[in-house]
Amino acid sequence: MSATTTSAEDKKFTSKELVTDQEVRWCPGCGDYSILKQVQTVVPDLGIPREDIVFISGIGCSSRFPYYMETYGMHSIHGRAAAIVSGLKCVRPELSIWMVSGDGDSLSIGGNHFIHLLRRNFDINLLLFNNEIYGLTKGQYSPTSHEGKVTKSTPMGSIDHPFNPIALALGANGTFVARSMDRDPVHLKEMLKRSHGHKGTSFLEIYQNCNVFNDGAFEIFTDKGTKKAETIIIEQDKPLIFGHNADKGIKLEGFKPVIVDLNANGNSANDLWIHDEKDLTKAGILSRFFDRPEDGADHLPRPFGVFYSADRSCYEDGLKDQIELAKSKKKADLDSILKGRETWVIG
Amino acid sequence: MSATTTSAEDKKFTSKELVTDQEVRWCPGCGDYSILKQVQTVVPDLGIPREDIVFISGIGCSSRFPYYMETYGMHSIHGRAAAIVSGLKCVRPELSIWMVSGDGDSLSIGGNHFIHLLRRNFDINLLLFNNEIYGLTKGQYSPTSHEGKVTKSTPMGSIDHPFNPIALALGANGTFVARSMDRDPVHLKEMLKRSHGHKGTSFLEIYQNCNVFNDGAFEIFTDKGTKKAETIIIEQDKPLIFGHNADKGIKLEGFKPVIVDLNANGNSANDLWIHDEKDLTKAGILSRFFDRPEDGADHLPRPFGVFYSADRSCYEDGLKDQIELAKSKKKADLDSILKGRETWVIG
Amino acid sequence: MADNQKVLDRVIIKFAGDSGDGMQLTGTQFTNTAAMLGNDLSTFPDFPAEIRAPQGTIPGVSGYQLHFGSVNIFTPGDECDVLVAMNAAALKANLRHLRKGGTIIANSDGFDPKNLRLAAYADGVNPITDGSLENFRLITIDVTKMTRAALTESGMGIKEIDRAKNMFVLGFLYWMYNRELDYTENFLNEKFGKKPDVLEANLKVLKAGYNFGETSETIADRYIVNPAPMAPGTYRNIMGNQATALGLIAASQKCGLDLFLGSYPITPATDILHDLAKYKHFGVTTYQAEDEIAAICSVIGAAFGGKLAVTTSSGPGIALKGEAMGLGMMLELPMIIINVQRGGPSTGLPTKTEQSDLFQAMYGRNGEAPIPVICATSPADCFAAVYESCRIAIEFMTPVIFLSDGYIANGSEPWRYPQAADLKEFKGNFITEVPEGGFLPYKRDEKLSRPWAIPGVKGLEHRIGGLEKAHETGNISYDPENHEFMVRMREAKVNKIADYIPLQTLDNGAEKGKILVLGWGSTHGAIKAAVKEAREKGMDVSHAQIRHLNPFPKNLGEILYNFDTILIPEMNTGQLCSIIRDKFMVPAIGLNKIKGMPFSTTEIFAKIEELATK
Amino acid sequence: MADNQKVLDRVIIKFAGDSGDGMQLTGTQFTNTAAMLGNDLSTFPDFPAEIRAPQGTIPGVSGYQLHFGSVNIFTPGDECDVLVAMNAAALKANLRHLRKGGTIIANSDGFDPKNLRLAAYADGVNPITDGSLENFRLITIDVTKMTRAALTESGMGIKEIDRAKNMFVLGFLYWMYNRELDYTENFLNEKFGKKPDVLEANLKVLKAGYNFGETSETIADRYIVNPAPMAPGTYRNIMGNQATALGLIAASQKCGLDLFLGSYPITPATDILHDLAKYKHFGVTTYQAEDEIAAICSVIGAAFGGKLAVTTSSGPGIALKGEAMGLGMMLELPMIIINVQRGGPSTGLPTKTEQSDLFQAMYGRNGEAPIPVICATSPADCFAAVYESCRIAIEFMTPVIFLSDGYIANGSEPWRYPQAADLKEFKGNFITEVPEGGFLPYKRDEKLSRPWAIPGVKGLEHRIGGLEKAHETGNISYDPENHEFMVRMREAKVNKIADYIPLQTLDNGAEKGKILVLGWGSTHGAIKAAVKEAREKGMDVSHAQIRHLNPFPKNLGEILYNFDTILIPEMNTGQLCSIIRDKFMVPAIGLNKIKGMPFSTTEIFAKIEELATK
Ligand SMILES: Cc1ncc(C[n+]2csc(CCOP(=O)(O)OP(=O)(O)O)c2C)c(N)n1
Ligand SMILES: Cc1ncc(C[n+]2csc(CCOP(=O)(O)OP(=O)(O)O)c2C)c(N)n1
Ligand code: SF4
Ligand code: SF4
Ligand SMILES: [Mg+2]
Ligand SMILES: [Mg+2]
Repeated sequence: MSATTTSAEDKKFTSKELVTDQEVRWCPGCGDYSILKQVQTVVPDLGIPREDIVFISGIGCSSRFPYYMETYGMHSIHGRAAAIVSGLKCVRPELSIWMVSGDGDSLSIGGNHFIHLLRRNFDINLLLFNNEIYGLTKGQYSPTSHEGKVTKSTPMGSIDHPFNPIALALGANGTFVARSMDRDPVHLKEMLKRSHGHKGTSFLEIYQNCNVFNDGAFEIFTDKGTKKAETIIIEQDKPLIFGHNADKGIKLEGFKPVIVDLNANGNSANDLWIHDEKDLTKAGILSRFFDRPEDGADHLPRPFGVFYSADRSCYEDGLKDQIELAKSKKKADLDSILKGRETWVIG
Repeated sequence: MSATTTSAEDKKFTSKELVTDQEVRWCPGCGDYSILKQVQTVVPDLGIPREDIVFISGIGCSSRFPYYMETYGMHSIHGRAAAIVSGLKCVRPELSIWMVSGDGDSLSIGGNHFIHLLRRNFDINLLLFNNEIYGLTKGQYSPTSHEGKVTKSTPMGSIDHPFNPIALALGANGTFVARSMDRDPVHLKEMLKRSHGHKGTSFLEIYQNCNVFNDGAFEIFTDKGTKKAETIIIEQDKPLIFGHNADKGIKLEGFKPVIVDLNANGNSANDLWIHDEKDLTKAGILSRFFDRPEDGADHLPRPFGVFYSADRSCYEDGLKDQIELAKSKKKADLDSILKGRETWVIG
Repeated sequence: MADNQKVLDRVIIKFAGDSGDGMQLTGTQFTNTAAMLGNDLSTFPDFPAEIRAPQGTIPGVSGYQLHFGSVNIFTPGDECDVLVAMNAAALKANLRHLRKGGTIIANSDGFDPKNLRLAAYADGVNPITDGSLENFRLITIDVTKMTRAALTESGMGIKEIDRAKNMFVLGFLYWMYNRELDYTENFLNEKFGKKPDVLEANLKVLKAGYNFGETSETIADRYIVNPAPMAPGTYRNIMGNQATALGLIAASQKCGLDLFLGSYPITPATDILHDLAKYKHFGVTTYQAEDEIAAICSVIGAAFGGKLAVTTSSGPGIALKGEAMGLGMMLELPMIIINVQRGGPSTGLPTKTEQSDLFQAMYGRNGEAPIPVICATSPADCFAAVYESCRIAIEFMTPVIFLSDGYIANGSEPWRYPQAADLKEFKGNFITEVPEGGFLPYKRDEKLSRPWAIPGVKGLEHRIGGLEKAHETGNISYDPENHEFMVRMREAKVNKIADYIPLQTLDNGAEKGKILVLGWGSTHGAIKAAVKEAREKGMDVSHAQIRHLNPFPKNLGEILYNFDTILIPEMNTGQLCSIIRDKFMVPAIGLNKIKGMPFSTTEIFAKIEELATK
Repeated sequence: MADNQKVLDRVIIKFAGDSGDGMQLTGTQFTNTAAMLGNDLSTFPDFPAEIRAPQGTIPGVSGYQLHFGSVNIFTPGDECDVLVAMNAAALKANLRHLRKGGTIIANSDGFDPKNLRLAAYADGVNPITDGSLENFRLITIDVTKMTRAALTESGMGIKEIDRAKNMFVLGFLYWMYNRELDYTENFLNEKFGKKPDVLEANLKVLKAGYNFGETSETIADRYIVNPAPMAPGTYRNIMGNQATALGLIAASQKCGLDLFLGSYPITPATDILHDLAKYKHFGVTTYQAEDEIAAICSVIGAAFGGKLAVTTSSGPGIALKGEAMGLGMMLELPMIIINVQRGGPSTGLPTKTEQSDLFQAMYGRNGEAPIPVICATSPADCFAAVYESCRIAIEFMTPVIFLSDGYIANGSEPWRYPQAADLKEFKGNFITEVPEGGFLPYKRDEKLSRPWAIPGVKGLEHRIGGLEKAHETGNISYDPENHEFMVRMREAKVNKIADYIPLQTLDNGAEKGKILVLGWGSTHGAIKAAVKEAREKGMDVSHAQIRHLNPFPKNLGEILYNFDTILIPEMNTGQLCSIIRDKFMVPAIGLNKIKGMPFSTTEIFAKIEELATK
């Protein structure tokens, strides 16, 4: 979503004014709470009148989200939110539209609308709460669950190779692809702002802990003891550095990312891979840090941040242009079209 | 599809024996004829008994295909062939299953099943006839039609940014991704064989001319005058060379493919990009030869051949393993499960 | 006019040829010329099922049937009087629809050995020379030769020349039916204005055909068909899908809301998308979605955004929309779901017509999900019926299903089109500020309709969804009593519409009597013609045609109880019949045709006669 | 037994507490113990709609109702005799279902200020101390304190100790109803065998509860509920979804075809998927598809491959399957489509029960697409009903819709399970070689069923699809006559099934009389109980419960015509009622409840009484 231009005075509202009268009904400890909080913190600062904001979701625990946001909202049907926001954005391009969805909602049943939304590049923000499980239906594996995952529907372990949501979004020609997590409020807020700032479909994958059916799925990325070694925050024009003491870096050997020890002799941050959000190929490599490692390749940290961001025209702009052009060329005369090309008179 | 191992004698049948008693009903000049011919030529040589071959399609001109193949076949409903072949392969892994589909069938309505088929990696062959149009419904733009395309449903030109089918397939974790065209029978036959040879979902995009509703969409790739300059055949371990006199090569500067003149001083085939089907990153770059060119980048030829090929376990194998393991551990005793854990006797 | 000319009160011509022979154009030209002369008429094209089935074969035959007359015309006609057969396949495919004694105009060039073989005639058999057509009046013309002869000096290539063949036939028919050439001449002028040689060639061949009639007068009679006694006014010709598109635009203008169409192409509904895509200057958005589910969901989004939102499809596509239609109903947002029915089940007979999706429209959703259903009775009627659908959707905040079918979608008839100023305006229940006492998204007005609060209005921020909702507040509610209340409320709201629609009227006949023929949708013309004939023959029969299928007009029961026998002709196995039996406990009987083709007047007449004489 | 104990012939207990309080387990344990003692019984759980609604609130209440007795039990019961309320919310949510004079067992710790506030009691109000419950027998126990006391020396943490609270209540109830502890002791031994301290703690608290009853005998009476006069045999307890899974496996074994389930999770059907996933050693494949459309399409693929193929879902998911069901019907391949119905429309009330998808099952497809429909009448009956569905699918080469609902899916009852050897085998129409005269994929046998020719058989290569097909050859056909013939043929095939299913029988009452209560599906128990009571009170009423909804048993009409009044209780607005009125022209009347909850016996009895005395 790009910024709108209404006067600043109109828009002032507080985070509290984003809280609805509905009791929040997620399990205690669910990662969704944190995401809700960060969204409620960020949204008032975006400079959009509250009445111009719409949250639309599918079905799932995550999709309960709109009920808790004192904006316009719709809790729709499973997997279809992307299609609904597309229609709404066509006719109301001035609205700030946020779609909230789960890994099942957007990548299983809603996969088709997801990829089509990305290619059309409607200017909306898509928050995908990835908990690698179907929460609402009480714990079946999802398209992001890893192979071997034991769930209620896979007592012997899943045999489905999962999607890599970032790679899929890039493959579907997404123009903004980013990842954050429920347990890093600062990063999450930053990513929410970036998503809003991007003009086009902003796809933000948020790792979210389902503490009831898939507890700890992302623990190594959030646990203090492992977080620094297992995650890497990617930032524009900055070298890829991570590790407990920011002592490790990643550089590219050909197309292969390798880890270098910044404390060791002869290694310098200057040789590292410098993150460039505009580079689709590099974004592709970053997206694959964790799956399909070649034999003997380094174990790489999980990247968080904006993988890719590019400018491309939005569907609704093209639409508006065509309608305006058509209007400028031809008057809308109902009588003339009722009449058509040829008529005859009787009597 | 991987090769099966029945004895060679059983399987002998001729291309003619693959012709059904149904009249072929495509428009005269349609590219589908050529594809049918190449498939009928290649299939008898694969060493599979005819009764073990199944062709399954959705709806569209292309999806008429099964009616013309004297094998088992199903002309199903629009977009759903991928889901049908998945079910069939689960229960009949020994069959040679071919799915035939169109750009609308697999990338528009069938997009979700398409990406899920690729990630699950069922061992089937998917032939996607891409004519960049909806043929059967008489000429609306499809998800592969280029922006600006004027069709019956886009009189002012399409404003949909198209999919790049190869990139989408890679993003969906496809294990075999290739491209060929109706008008290059030799290459097409080779690609059909390769698709069959790959164990896993073999995705073969075939450029197909719809001479009625989108004539000439691929003319620069098939026309004698332009073909050599506009296409490049990629082959394993071979340098990327093209041009009328095989006088142009492609090398990578960083991640950027640039064209070099092999006749010019100091340029040698040895410096060129050597194609490696196992390299996902390079496959990604190849897939983007034609869209999103950066400013000032070279105009690149369209690649044909196998972009990517990797080994990954197939869903049906995992399934079989689990069932066999379960069977080896536990007897299937109907009485015992009818009885359950606790019973009591009355009377 | 010469006095050897016969005056006829109606004629049915079937133009048939290969897909490439231009029969649709020929038919349309003759139709428009007839219209200009004041004939009443009705047409129906008959496309091949394949995009382009092989040339010369039966599946490749393309047909166009025209019924015109000096009397009122209700259908494209049953058996035809004249069959134009451009090739052997065209003859073979259509001969059984030609009445005994009818005229065949055969292009002898299309009966060469190759064409005969493609049409699957037995070796050596040629129907136009072997006398097998002796029950008909056979006029054989070597159209190809004539056309070429007319254009020897044009300097055009043979292929191009041959493309003008249909003009020869058209010219000949104009002569036969005493028509002026000027309408078609004007048309050609406009069409080929920029290609003078093509223009001239076409004009020449058209005239050559006419002159051929003149000079070889012996081979055919000439006929006069006088203007019909039509209501005075200005007319145009219109096809059903066209009228549907126009009706939507008119409704959009008259309720002051931009039109949004979310659609996925499917035969025979696609032309509505094609048509609407041309009206961007009316603020019309056409969105070609990735599938039917996305199409209706985009419509839900657009409706939430405050627009007049519509989706178009046919049976298989409508099947996919069921879940989202339920959501639309639960959200109580206005939207129009158009089903141009085709031959089912499954993929069925995509290019043929049927009325077999009525049950689907009434019941094809999970749970208690009542949705109003409205149908159109003729090509031109699509305009009024879809306009009415929009009004109900908007005024009652509800999805509305509009049923058309392949027959009226592609058929055409003269239309005394309305003036924009005469169309009744209607408006949405918009709420633009917080009402006293606070905003309640599901508070109902006297129509039981809820307010339309669209994003952008300060203070009306609210959430809606597919879970059961509490009365008035719209908050999620699992309360058992509330659920029953809301299910009944949604039902009551749909039933309430009956207070805001016209009472059922009779199309023909007395209000009380022996037989009532009750129809819905596109059977109108055939029933009308049959009942008229039966009444002329003294039978006690009346005719009512239902437009509002859900809810029914309030007086429908009363009407039904006034007749001994209710006959319901339907192009299905008896779906309306079931509903009528259930709702009104009358032992209605069905006349059912499931052949992908409309009823003929004869079929319905025969049934009426059978019942009347029992 | 002490003689101050009262003998009761039936008791209804509702266990209610917070989701975390273990009420489902407590209920199940009491149920199984009752079963072992030979009581007849019926149970129904009442889950919160949210995964985990906030602790202590009304949406967070989880309930389990048990009806057991020395007489035959048909339903989980209407008003309960005993309400176990572990906290204030549990009391508030359930009090209205407790009969006047009933017993409340309240955990006083769950009525502290925090819990009272969470349950939204007004400030300062505490129902267990303010005398507002004087119409009931209130037994207040500080369960938490007692449990902690019992485990002071266990060395366990408070959290862990508190988790055993439910065992205290269970022990107390065992004492109250004179039950042995051994069943639960065995259960605990098995469950916690590997955690001896947890085991010991649970056993201790269980006994503490029992002893509490013994020692504080003044606060409660004890009751005796003797064994019920059940048919002799060996029984187990079973829930509907479990029985469905077992029925499918049994069918798979008895027709010799591996079972393939293609499904997408949805409440309340998901447990069938979970269950079947455990039976891989029976050759069962469970395929969790990406959506419902993929699920049924995978089933079409598996059926084409020659397996027993099944898909499971609930209303919204079934809506998505409509198009593919049409294809399945057109292909004439066997498959079972299971709809465990829930509260609709749209997302509706996912965790509640309803019967509102009958219309969808009968009519929810485009075109004329008849599919057999079968329903189950009780949890255990799911076994036989789904087995029958499989038989019909396989023998008639057709999709079959099996309707269950949330009520029987999650409810349980004793089941005199069959022996594998007693289940009737059936087999597919497989064709394994080219017949003389050539293979015709759509040639029909005496059942009008076509041969099942699966890939791998030499010489039977053939193509099938969704376009209309020619009789016998199955080739694409656009022929009008053939289309009507095939539509009628597919209808005739479904109707033919009536020759191969049992005639409709009466569950109770005379074959002729004043009132017939006609039910379908899960209303069976409540109708049975109500009719029994009415007959005992001398009313002229009979009961029939339909299993075969399409086609109906051949004698259904005859039965209906023998009664003056047909009453059809349904958990919808009257869907079967419509169908019966249409088909048989009888003015059946509906008794409709759309509250997400099953009928109570009282509700049905009251209606019978009203009709009987009219
Ligand atoms: C059409 C349909 N199919 C299935 C369901 C059941 N269902 C509800 S949510 C859900 C998946 C939830 O997973 P996810 O999208 O990852 O959300 P989460 O609950 O994990 O946040 C499913 C299968 C449904 N409501 N509707
Ligand atoms: C459910 C459904 N929606 C729409 C259609 C109409 N339809 C048939 S084929 C087709 C698209 C054909 O395009 P493509 O898949 O590219 O195949 P092609 O004809 O170009 O080979 C459409 C929209 C249908 N048959 N079923
Ligand atoms: S089930 Fe998981 S995702 Fe859903 S609310 Fe509970 S913790 Fe959160
Ligand atoms: S419409 Fe196009 S794709 Fe279809 S048969 Fe004709 S040429 Fe081929
Ligand atoms: Mg999830
Ligand atoms: Mg195409």
